[in-house]
Amino acid sequence: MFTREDMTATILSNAEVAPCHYLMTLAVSKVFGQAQPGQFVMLRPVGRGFPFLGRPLGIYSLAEHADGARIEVLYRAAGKGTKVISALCEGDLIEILGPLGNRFEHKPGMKTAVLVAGGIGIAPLVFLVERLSLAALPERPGLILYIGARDSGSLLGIDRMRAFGVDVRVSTDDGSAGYRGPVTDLLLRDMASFDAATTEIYVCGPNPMLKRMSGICENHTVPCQVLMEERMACGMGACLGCTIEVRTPSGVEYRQVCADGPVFDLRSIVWR
Amino acid sequence: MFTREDMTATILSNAEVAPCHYLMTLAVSKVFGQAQPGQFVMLRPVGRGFPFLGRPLGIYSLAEHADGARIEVLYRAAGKGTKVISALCEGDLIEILGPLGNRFEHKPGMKTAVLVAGGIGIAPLVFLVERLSLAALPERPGLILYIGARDSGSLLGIDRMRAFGVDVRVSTDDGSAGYRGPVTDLLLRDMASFDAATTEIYVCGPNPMLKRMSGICENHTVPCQVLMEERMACGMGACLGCTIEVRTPSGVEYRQVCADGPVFDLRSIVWR
Amino acid sequence: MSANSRPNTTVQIGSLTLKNPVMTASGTFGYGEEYAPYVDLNRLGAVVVKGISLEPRRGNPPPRIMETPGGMLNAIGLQNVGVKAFLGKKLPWLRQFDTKVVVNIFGETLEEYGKVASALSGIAGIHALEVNISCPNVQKGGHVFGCDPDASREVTKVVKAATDLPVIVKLSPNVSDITQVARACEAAGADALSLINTLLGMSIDIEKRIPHLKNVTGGLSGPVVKPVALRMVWNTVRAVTIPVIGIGGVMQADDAVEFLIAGAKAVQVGTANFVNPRATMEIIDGIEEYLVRHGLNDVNELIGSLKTD
Amino acid sequence: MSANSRPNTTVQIGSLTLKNPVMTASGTFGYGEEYAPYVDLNRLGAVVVKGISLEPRRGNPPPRIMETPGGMLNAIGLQNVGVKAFLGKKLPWLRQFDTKVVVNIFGETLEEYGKVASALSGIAGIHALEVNISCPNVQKGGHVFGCDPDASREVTKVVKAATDLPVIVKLSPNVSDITQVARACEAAGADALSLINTLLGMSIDIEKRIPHLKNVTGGLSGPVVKPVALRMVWNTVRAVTIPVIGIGGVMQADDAVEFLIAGAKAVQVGTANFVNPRATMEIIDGIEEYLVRHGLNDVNELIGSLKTD
Ligand SMILES: Cc1cc2nc3c(=O)[nH]c(=O)nc-3n(C[C@H](O)[C@H](O)[C@H](O)COP(=O)(O)OP(=O)(O)OC[C@H]3O[C@@H](n4cnc5c(N)ncnc54)[C@H](O)[C@@H]3O)c2cc1C
Ligand SMILES: Cc1cc2nc3c(=O)[nH]c(=O)nc-3n(C[C@H](O)[C@H](O)[C@H](O)COP(=O)(O)OP(=O)(O)OC[C@H]3O[C@@H](n4cnc5c(N)ncnc54)[C@H](O)[C@@H]3O)c2cc1C
Ligand SMILES: Cc1cc2nc3c(=O)[nH]c(=O)nc-3n(C[C@H](O)[C@H](O)[C@H](O)COP(=O)(O)O)c2cc1C
Ligand SMILES: Cc1cc2nc3c(=O)[nH]c(=O)nc-3n(C[C@H](O)[C@H](O)[C@H](O)COP(=O)(O)O)c2cc1C
Ligand code: FES
Ligand code: FES
Repeated sequence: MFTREDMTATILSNAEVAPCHYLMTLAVSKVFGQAQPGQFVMLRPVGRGFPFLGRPLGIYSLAEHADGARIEVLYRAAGKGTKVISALCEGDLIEILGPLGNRFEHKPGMKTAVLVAGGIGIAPLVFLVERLSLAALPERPGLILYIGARDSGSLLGIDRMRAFGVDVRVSTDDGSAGYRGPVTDLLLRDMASFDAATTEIYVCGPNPMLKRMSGICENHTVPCQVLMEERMACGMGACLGCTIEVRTPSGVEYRQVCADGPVFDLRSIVWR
Repeated sequence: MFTREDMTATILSNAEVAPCHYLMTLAVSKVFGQAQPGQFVMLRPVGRGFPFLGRPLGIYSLAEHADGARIEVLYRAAGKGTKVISALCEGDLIEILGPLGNRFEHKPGMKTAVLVAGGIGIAPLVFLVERLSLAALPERPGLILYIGARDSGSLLGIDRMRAFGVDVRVSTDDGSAGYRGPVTDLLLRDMASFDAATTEIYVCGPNPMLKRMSGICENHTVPCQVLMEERMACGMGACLGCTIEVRTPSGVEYRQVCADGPVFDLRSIVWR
Repeated sequence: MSANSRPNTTVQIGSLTLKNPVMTASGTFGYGEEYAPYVDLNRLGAVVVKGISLEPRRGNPPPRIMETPGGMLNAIGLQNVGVKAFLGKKLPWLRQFDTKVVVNIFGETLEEYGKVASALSGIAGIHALEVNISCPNVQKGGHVFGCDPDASREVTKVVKAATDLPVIVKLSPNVSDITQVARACEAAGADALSLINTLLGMSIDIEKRIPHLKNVTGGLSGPVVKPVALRMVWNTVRAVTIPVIGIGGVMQADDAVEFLIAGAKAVQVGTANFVNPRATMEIIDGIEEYLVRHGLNDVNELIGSLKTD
Repeated sequence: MSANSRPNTTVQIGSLTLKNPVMTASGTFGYGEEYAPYVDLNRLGAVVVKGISLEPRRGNPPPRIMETPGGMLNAIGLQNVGVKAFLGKKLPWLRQFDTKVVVNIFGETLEEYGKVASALSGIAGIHALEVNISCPNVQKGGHVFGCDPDASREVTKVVKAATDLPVIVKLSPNVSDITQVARACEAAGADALSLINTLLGMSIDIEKRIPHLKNVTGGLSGPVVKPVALRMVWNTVRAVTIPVIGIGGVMQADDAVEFLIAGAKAVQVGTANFVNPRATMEIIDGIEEYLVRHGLNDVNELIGSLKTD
């Protein structure tokens, strides 16, 4: 059973790594040692009126040690709540729930992992790649990252990806780095070259990009997993607040992003 | 007209000077240069849900300089709000309203000022003494402080009082310093020696002590001013929230502590 | 809109023209004088003064207020100086400003409502009356006028008959269906509606086991009531054709904009004045900035612009 | 009280005995399973499960929730698995715990309320029914049962007739006078009352000018509603003789103690579970500590101990 200690983290660092983007390192309890790529945590500053609800953030990296674990989250100060979180300092305590949600999957025979990230969407994919590079696979899979961002300054996590031997393909909205235009254009060019039987696509990014991805997937058969986002209260399937619509054999049904996801088959998503 | 700047202070220091007691130094705007003994400020941490309302705190000291002023407040972390304030750090901004309220008065012919403080009640009296020692009086008044506290550790402001040449008489509940028992006992012994025409008594402390003081005043004629406390919202006479009952020629009436006070003639107070 | 032309912020509350949609809420701005050091009253859309009754009232015994999470409770008990002192001592000071003065009135009987209304009519410097119907009717076992559509209609009729001033009826949120009361007041001739007044609440000192307020219960106000107020404004604007003024938890410009988008023609700023005496000034500036940022020439384009399906 | 003897925390809700006055609030604790990693269900006074209807319900389209200052809005739309799946899939798991299971039920017609109630009766592991009357009556133009004393009485009668289980009627706060509804339910045979359900609220995305909730309006919960809930509990305990359960913004032990002092025989913990899954455990411990600190041998000495004059 989780204890108070499991629900409290100490901030080891919380630095601005790009305009409005922060990297936070947290000392957490042993229970986070089981965290898997795609899973997330709910973070909430201690003893303030605001934010009232926790904020869901994906796990960017995990390191276990003798008496606990250490996780990193890479996040954008998107609104009022994450701004408050970004103002917290080394040594501050923060309430944490997790690890929450399901995980990115891969079939034993996977030969190529294609990662598609939009902006801050890179965060959970870095953790995935770290684990894939350690995974017990017949042969080490080829790793290709397609990453898009507003400008070169907003390109995050690339160095780590390269360190894991990932082949990185960059696009920016303003052309300040790599291809100028949506990252999905870059991917589309190469789609035909991927073998649906041995390739897995992992996507994380803003909704417009995800919608373009589902357009691409209509004309291809490569399996594609997406990390979905929705407003959350409990993070554990109790409040039924974080609902999305998915296609199932028995018709369109509601799913909870926190409990049934956040990772879904991109082709099953019904976009609003 | 007050500006945003006049309503924002920078915390220069906020140190625990005794268990649960804090001394906060604030860099404030020029408008606080007019502050008078007995007046108070409303303090509220910036950009948090809690505390929602400002907390009224008396002015402990004031120093003007070229481009602004500096005030000190001496306060007890009495409840949730002041606890949050006590956790603020050097460099933090805090919302401030003031100077608010009326002031301690003294007649031109005053020869002796008798100060009666209970615990943290010392705070506004230190500012008063500082000003009295500078006041344009025919002769420098004799200054006597009767101060009571729970124990020797909770006796605050005494050194400053002595530095102003105040004759300090101490009492504690546990006898760990000076007389053991209520400070009003100490005062009562000397009451007869005070000349009502040239003496002024100034009182600040917890309600039980104030009630004992009014008992003493019934049998003596020395003028007595008291600093009253009541819950406040606006601090400027608009919400009519900080009401107390006072006796007036036209019968018992309500007064607002923030606007008509906080300083009142102790003999006029109707105690609940 | 050319870069340097400022958007129009003038709004119309029936025959009452406000230079901008920001008013002060009754009981939270005194009689204006208290806030003169912080606020340029000339910039306000309107000043709504503390509720006035025929005779002066002492109000409730203390303690009268208590902070709650994100708000406050008050049981002031409608303490006020009475019509005579208001006209003699308070109004003359307010007359010097180029703003609209709205006098909030109340009574304990229908007759009293009528008398206060007529006593305030035909007097220079008073531009409208706001009728607080959240008061107990002493002739009806202390039942609150504003909680009953019929009683609300009666009060509105009496006040309308007693004055030629625009009449704004201020609704209570402590009702099952605020649109019923709203329609009743509209039918009785109200020129506009303002809502909400405070939500009835309570809080307890668990160490002493006594209520924090001597009056036991009090009115809840502040940010906490905004979602309820916004919902009631949204319901009301679609139930009546007269202008609706939004009140409840307006702390900053964003809150005001929410009410305007929901369909309120103006807002009133209440508890915010206590925690930030310059709140009204900052809200007026913030609304204008919002209009410019969104390329709107006129605040009236914003009012009622909520998109739903 | 000897130093090491622990105070009694057992309370009686009609014929229902709770080992302590802390229950979970419907819809905020799932079917219990979700919180098993955080909460020892054996320690709970009772578990109130997510509202159950005769047939499964999909609920409202997203977005369904939004944070507000000091609280949250929800428009889940009463999504649930339906009676059959509840009995088949959820109840068996709950049976293993030494706690009381209260099933929260609702319907869109009187008949539906009756059918759900009887379908859940005479089944091992169900100890009481809580009737959510804050639902639109499809046969009465969608008018909410709980906002009308007569409709509330009817629902209570129908449910009482359909079951031998203790019946707790859960009241809506969106009414002019909650004591009227409370008395109507008591007269119709309710064994206990629980209050409050959520306050109707709304919030707007001012950049997109759309409501934050697809359903436009939603139910407000969390710390912000506590003063309103406490006031209604205080009014209700003095209006009826049956036990009252306090709900609304119970985040920590102090909040629970406030409700008990006001006269509630038990409390339900709702939104608090979302921000602190261990809230119920900490509240149970905190209440006991309060009793010890104040030298009380029995929580029943605390219940209704508010001093007023
Ligand atoms: C499973 C999951 C993983 C995520 N991982 C990351 C990550 O690694 N890095 C990162 O920067 N962001 C991530 N997000 C998005 C992040 O949760 C939001 O940016 C954040 O909640 C915004 O909160 P706010 O207070 O700044 O914004 P506000 O607009 O002030 O928030 C208002 C409310 O809406 C919610 N909300 C707003 N935007 C989102 C969103 N996109 N998703 C979910 N809730 C939202 C907030 O949580 C809050 O409850 C993730 C979201 C989910 C669901
Ligand atoms: C004019 C004036 C001058 C004061 N000067 C000082 C000072 O110099 N040093 C000092 O330590 N204290 C001073 N006080 C008392 C101080 O304001 C309270 O201790 C403080 O407000 C407690 O807030 P809290 O959040 O810690 O307590 P809580 O109990 O959490 O506060 C709850 C509410 O009650 C109000 N409240 C509680 N106690 C008091 C009180 N005694 N007076 C007024 N409001 C209260 C709070 O402001 C808040 O609104 C002064 C009070 C007044 C009215
Ligand atoms: C201290 C106080 C006094 C009030 N007095 C009155 C009053 O005299 N007449 C009235 O109609 N409303 C009165 N109100 C209600 C406010 O005008 C307003 O309707 C309510 O506070 C909600 O707005 P807010 O959340 O912005 O404060 C008072 C509110 C407060 C907090
Ligand atoms: C997400 C959510 C779902 C809810 N679902 C139900 C429900 O199905 N049935 C019901 O009677 N009340 C439901 N409620 C109301 C709660 O049980 C409770 O009455 C209310 O939230 C106030 O308590 P709180 O402030 O502690 O949350 C729900 C509340 C929330 C926040
Ligand atoms: S956040 Fe509560 S169910 Fe997903
Ligand atoms: S605090 Fe508002 S009148 Fe004194």
